[in-house]
Amino acid sequence: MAAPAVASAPPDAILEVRDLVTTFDTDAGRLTAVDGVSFTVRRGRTLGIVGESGCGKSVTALSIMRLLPQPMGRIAGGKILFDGRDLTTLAPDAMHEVRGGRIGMIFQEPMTALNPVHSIGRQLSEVFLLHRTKDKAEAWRRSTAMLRKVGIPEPEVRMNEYPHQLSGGMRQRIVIAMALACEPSVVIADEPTTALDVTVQAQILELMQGLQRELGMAIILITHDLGVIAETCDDVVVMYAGRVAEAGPVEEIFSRPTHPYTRGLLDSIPTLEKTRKTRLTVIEGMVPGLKDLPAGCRFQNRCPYRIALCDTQPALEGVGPGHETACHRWRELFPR
Amino acid sequence: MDPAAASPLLELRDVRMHFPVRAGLFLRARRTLKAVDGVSLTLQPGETLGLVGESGCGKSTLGKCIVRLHQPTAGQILFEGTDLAALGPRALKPHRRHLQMVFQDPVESLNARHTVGEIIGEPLEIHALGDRAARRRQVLALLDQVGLPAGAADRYPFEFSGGQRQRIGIARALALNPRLLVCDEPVSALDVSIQSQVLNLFLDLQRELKLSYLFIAHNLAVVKHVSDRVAIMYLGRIVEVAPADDIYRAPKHPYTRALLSAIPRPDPKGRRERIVLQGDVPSPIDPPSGCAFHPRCPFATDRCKVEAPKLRPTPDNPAHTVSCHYDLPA
Amino acid sequence: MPTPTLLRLPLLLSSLALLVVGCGKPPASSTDAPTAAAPAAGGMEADLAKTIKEQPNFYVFKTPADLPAGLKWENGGDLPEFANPNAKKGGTFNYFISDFPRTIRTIGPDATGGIRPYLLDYVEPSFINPHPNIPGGAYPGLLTEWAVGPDGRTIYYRIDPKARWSDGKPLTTDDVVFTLYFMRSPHLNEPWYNDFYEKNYQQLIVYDKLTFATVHPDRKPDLAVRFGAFVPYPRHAHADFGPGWLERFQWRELPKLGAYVLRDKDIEKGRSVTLTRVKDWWAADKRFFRGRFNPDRYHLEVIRDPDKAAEAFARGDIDTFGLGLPKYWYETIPDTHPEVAAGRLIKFKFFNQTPRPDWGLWINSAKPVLNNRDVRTGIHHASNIELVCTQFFRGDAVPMQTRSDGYGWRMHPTITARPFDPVKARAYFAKAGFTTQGPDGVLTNASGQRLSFTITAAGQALRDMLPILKQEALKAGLEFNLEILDSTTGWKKIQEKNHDIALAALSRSVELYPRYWEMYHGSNAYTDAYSKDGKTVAVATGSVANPQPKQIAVQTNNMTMTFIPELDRLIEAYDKAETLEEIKRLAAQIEQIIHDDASWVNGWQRPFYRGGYWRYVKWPEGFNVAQSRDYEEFFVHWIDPDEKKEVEAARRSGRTFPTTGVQIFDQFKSK
Amino acid sequence: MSGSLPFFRLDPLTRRKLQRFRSIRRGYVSFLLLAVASLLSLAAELLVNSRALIVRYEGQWYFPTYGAIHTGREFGLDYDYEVKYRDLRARFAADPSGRNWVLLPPVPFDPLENCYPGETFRPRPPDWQRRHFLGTDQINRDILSRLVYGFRNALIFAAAFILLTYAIGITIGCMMGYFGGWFDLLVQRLIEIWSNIPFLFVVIIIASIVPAGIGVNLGVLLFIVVLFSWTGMTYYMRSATYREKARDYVHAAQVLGAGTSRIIFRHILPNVLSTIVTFIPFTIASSISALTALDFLGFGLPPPTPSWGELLRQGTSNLQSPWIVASAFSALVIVLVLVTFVGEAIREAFDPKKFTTYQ
Repeated sequence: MAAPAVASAPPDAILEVRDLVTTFDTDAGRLTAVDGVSFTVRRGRTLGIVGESGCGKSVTALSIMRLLPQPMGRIAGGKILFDGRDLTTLAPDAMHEVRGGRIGMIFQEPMTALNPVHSIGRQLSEVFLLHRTKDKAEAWRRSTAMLRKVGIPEPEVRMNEYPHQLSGGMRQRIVIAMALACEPSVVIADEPTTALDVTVQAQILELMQGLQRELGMAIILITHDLGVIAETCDDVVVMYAGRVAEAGPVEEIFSRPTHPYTRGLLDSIPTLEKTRKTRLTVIEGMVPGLKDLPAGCRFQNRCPYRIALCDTQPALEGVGPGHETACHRWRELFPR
Repeated sequence: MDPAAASPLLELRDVRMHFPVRAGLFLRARRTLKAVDGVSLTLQPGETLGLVGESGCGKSTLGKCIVRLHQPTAGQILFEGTDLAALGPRALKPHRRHLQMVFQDPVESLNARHTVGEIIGEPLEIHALGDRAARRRQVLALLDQVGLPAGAADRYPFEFSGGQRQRIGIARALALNPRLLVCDEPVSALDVSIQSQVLNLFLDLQRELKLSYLFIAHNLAVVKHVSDRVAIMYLGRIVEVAPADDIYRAPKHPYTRALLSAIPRPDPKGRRERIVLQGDVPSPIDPPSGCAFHPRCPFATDRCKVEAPKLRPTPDNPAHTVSCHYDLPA
Repeated sequence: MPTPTLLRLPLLLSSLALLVVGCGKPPASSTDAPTAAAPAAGGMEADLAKTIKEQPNFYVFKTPADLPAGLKWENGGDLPEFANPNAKKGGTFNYFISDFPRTIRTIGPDATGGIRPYLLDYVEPSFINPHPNIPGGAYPGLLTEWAVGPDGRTIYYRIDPKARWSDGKPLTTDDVVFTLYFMRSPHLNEPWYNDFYEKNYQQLIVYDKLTFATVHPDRKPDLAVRFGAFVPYPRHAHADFGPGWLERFQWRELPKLGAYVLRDKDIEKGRSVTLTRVKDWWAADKRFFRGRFNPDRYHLEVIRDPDKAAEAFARGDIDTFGLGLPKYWYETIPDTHPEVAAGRLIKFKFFNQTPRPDWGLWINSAKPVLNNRDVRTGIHHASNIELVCTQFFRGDAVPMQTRSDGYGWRMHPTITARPFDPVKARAYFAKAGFTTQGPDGVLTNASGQRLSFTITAAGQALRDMLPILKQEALKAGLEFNLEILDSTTGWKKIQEKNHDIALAALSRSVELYPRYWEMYHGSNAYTDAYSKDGKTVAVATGSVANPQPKQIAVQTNNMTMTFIPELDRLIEAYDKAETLEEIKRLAAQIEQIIHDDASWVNGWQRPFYRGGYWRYVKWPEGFNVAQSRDYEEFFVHWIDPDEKKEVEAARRSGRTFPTTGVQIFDQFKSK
Repeated sequence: MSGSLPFFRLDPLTRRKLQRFRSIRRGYVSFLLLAVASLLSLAAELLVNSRALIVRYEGQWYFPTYGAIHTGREFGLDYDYEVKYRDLRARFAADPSGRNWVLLPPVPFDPLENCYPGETFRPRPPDWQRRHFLGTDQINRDILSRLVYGFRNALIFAAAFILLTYAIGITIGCMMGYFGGWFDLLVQRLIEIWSNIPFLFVVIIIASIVPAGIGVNLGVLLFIVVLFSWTGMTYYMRSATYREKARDYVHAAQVLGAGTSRIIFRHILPNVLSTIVTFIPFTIASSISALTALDFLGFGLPPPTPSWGELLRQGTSNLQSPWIVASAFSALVIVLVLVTFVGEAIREAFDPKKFTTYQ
């Protein structure tokens, strides 16, 4: 996306993504999964990225971590500025240091993020050995402390156990402990609670918020659950089909959505408050595949407000402070 | 809705499903996993009963018992007065027509090697309904009913999106004109914007076809939206059953309360204190004594550790039953 | 060890028959502690005592005074020695066996393997030995002298007082008593031996510890070598002989009388066995034994594939090799082979005088279709042995004419082999009803039966020859299917008479006149060939030929399943004949019947053996003895250790030796 | 469904896989080469044969390649066995009138015939003049001819082998996976015991018991090899069936009231079988190797059946005639390499992972 949407980064920015373009080479040719995405993560704050499957939210996270599946995926354009350095051009060694050391990552499925043949203690202290200390005993001690911090009872005992001996919630705590081990400035959490039960999800969200308060890191929370966003985030980026549809402070987005997609999404989810057994408002049609994206606004074929102008790509326009939207008609449709 | 008003379409009486946990050379059963441990429920014609619980609570197992994918260990499953649990495969077959299921994962539940037409037509073929041409007409009608184009019949499942695939699964379930649909997490694998489309479809179909649903899900908001009554399940047992609005307005069981509180609301202004339960759901292989919820219950007393509560009507609402020793303050 | 692979196959009957084994040792050893697996109380000695008591007519004990007067004692003193008395002792001779032995017993099941010549046939002296250069001549082995009694049926023996077992015990008549008991014992599990010793030994007379006599049923012109050439077994080492002995003796090291012993520690399972020369061997300086059995160690490596053995020879890993097959003689080690050209490796051809192995196609005349003599005659004419001789053997072999080629004057004067002739063959097949030629060129009869038979061969050696016979036979409308089995399996099949046609040969010992009984007597085809009263099976004499015999005799050498009562009467008369004249007359009649019966398609024979040896292997003048079938047989060779070092050095340095090309020894070639 | 009654219909997934296979050049070219070689070998009688393709004799046409033999007498010669076409051609060529002629295949030799019975039997080097393009073996048989027919035998063997092992392995494995329980347990133990029987040992024993005859022997050989090979397939089939059985589409069918056979044949098998395709090339390779090895050891096809193992054996024992071992070895290596290429390509084309990333 060409327009310098965010004119200048706020002073407390820790991570800035600018015009990120990520492509995949597939049998069907080169597909653009992320197309000109920009956003800013501020120190100690939580940025939510919300969108449906295939909208590019996970690819964005993998691009920041430079963990795209090889050899198909690559960053084709844009910058990822972290602490003044552009991660897209960083040497692999330096990237290693950033990854895990400065930016932590929490994955959706804790079981696959842990190595089943190594004990918890070994995996956790390895993080310390890689980034913080050469002393094994020291690493072990700090690992135990970290486990305690993420609320695992009897951490000394758990250190010697293996992933399969733990429940899903405990495993996710371990993953969080690993991600936070080096006290990173940014943690990327990709659907951290999707695989968990509601009651456990509440525990984990609580934990992350507590740790954020304590350690002051910024969190990028990727999820499809608007409820989770609403409850935990400061800022939100709504993505649709590889692009940013709308971005802004969380209360703005939920109370005054200015993009038809955001609006449709909010209207369509059933809530406890809505009247039972009434038809829900729906967004018609479905998310287009990356192969057959429409030119111009990508939401146009599902948008009830489509006009001819929608064939051209709308730029992100500022709506209010820190709030921007990519719709040609936001002014008439959602007047402030 | 008064459950006593009409004879129920489906009545579960003390249904139990215990799985032997096998180990060793000759796979001798050493322990028992009590996935469903004494569930009694009724479902009236035209009603939607929501069944909510966390993973491992036995709600899917219960659904599979009802459609007899599992043979329950004990108890009766009275469907239109016939005890399905007592029938053999052959005797069961005619009843299957009236009792169908929609599965959670539309990718898994459709055979990728069959065309959509074959998939939807298969139940007709199995029950030898109509000739080839009649079946074809029926398939097209079903496609129309679930909002898919007629051209879909000759295509393959992978050519469709998740929501459309779920519609195919629903069309297949509808092919035999069932009276009851057991829907096992039918929208949880779908994208947010698609969920609502499918939920609307369920609502529309119920209206048109006078269907009854047993709607199994973990998402209380979704269940509440489509159900007339809601049952909450924990560790193989029902802890609370009530009309959908009541359960939201005035939950009685501490577990139900925690569950409701834990649901993230899409309203940043309404941020509130959550009741965060401690610990994980215990294993159904070795459930806690007494009330299975007592280790996590903030109100648990010594009585809860030894005595298992029974489902009982609440004093203020006979249609609202709860399985707790105490009447908790609202 | 047998040289050319041609000869190798079966060391079957005939060789056994002659060198028939005896054994025995004094009763003193009965006190030896029986092993855990030993038989019931008393063991062999008790049973032997009982047997002697029960058979007073067989085991006869007399005193030296009872010896008849005027016996004409012989000791071969007038015959020449045939080894080089100056042969060097010492060194290790390297050779190969084609399979690891299944036992080191020399008798009983599995004992006729490739190792047996080294444990028995080549190495152990018998009481009386035929002289290998003088037909009809004999020399004493374990004896100082012997005599044939005036009745023409008794042989008197005087044991050499120096004769010692390898464990130091002397050889006495106790061993002889045991040997005959052993050979006639039902526990032996060797019906053939039982039968041979039952029939041919009527009495054993013991005069003292060193003197004994054996009495035989018939007067024979060659009585002394025929029945006096047996080898005794040590009585003191057989205390636990009895039921189940086979197992116990499978790998037991026994005392030997010959020059070599095989010690337990020299058996490397599956890999090799090594013989060791007995220190201070008692016969080392004895006439006819001087200069023989020269190497200190005789190392036999297991090399299963003859091609690999040939390569091992060319590399110098083994010291000699039979180059019988043209492939080896002309291609593996041609005259131009660098080692040959350099004179380090010497090729030789030795014309010997010995009955030839009876190579041929043995037609199972009991099988349907093959029981028709016209079919069999047709097969004769359809088998292109001439082509095999000229092209496959490259002229090294010639077709056999009769079964008795190599017996000189004892051969039939006029019979010749039927020539390859598709037209004649077709005529015979037509007589048998095979008149229509099918689309594949194979004849069929009216009932649609195809003229198709399987040739079974035991061993891979001739596998490339058989396709030639197959291709040629098709010209006569005959189909041969080929079945090449490993030798054990193949022989089992053939001896159980499950074959259609067998490509086989029995090796033949050196003896004055051929044998027919094993191969042609009806009782070796059917156990119920003859009966006295419809129940008892008996031999032909005075018995009734069973017109519909059913019980096939297995493990016999009547591989053609010949059962002709007239032939059987002739064979029995032949076996009883007392003069060479009579023998010759009957042999001619027998040969004629065999020829007319057409069950044995004449194969080929080779009038020589040939091979190669490394320069450091030495031989007596004239190379070997006339009646050797194999260059090793009489153990007249030796190793020159100094020269071995020299040759090895020469191979490294490329030094050559003067050479005179292939050495041909034709002093014994028949004119 | 209208217009859908095709007897043979590839579902688009399969079509896509085939397309992908075609796009993997090395594998596809190998496949084409093998296919052509196989087809040619099936028509080997027309290319490599001592029988003539066409004979023109006294105004009559003869096409002797297939069918009954023609005797020498039919062409005015004095024998009743099959006419020697090479001689016949020489004879006709000598006749200046040119009325009669013979057209021989490019390699005018039979795999079984000793081409020059009048000459000493020994390996002869390749000779283009005499049309022995790869030389002859120990008894003057044309090596090329034996290679070609040996290839055909190996192919037939492999085809029969695959058919049988897969039929048995799939049936039993599928039953184990589907019925599970005691049946599964019992068969598993039996298979474990069975797999511990030394294969070669049994081959040797059976080879010594069974009577000869080419047909019988090939059948017996096949029987033995199959007897010891089907178990591998059951492991795969068992777990695959087990896996498929637990999937929701099978549950769905059960809920619809589908019977056992319908579930197995309409649902489980088609889904499991598609992955089995990827095994086939490797099974072919292993069966060709097994046959060659058995032949090499002398337990294979009875002589004089042309086989590569037999040629290899001859070659290794006649190293001074390197053309024998070189021909057999190269042929074996080339075919195995081609088959492996095809196998790799199929595996890549059928790789299920390919279908989950961002389509």
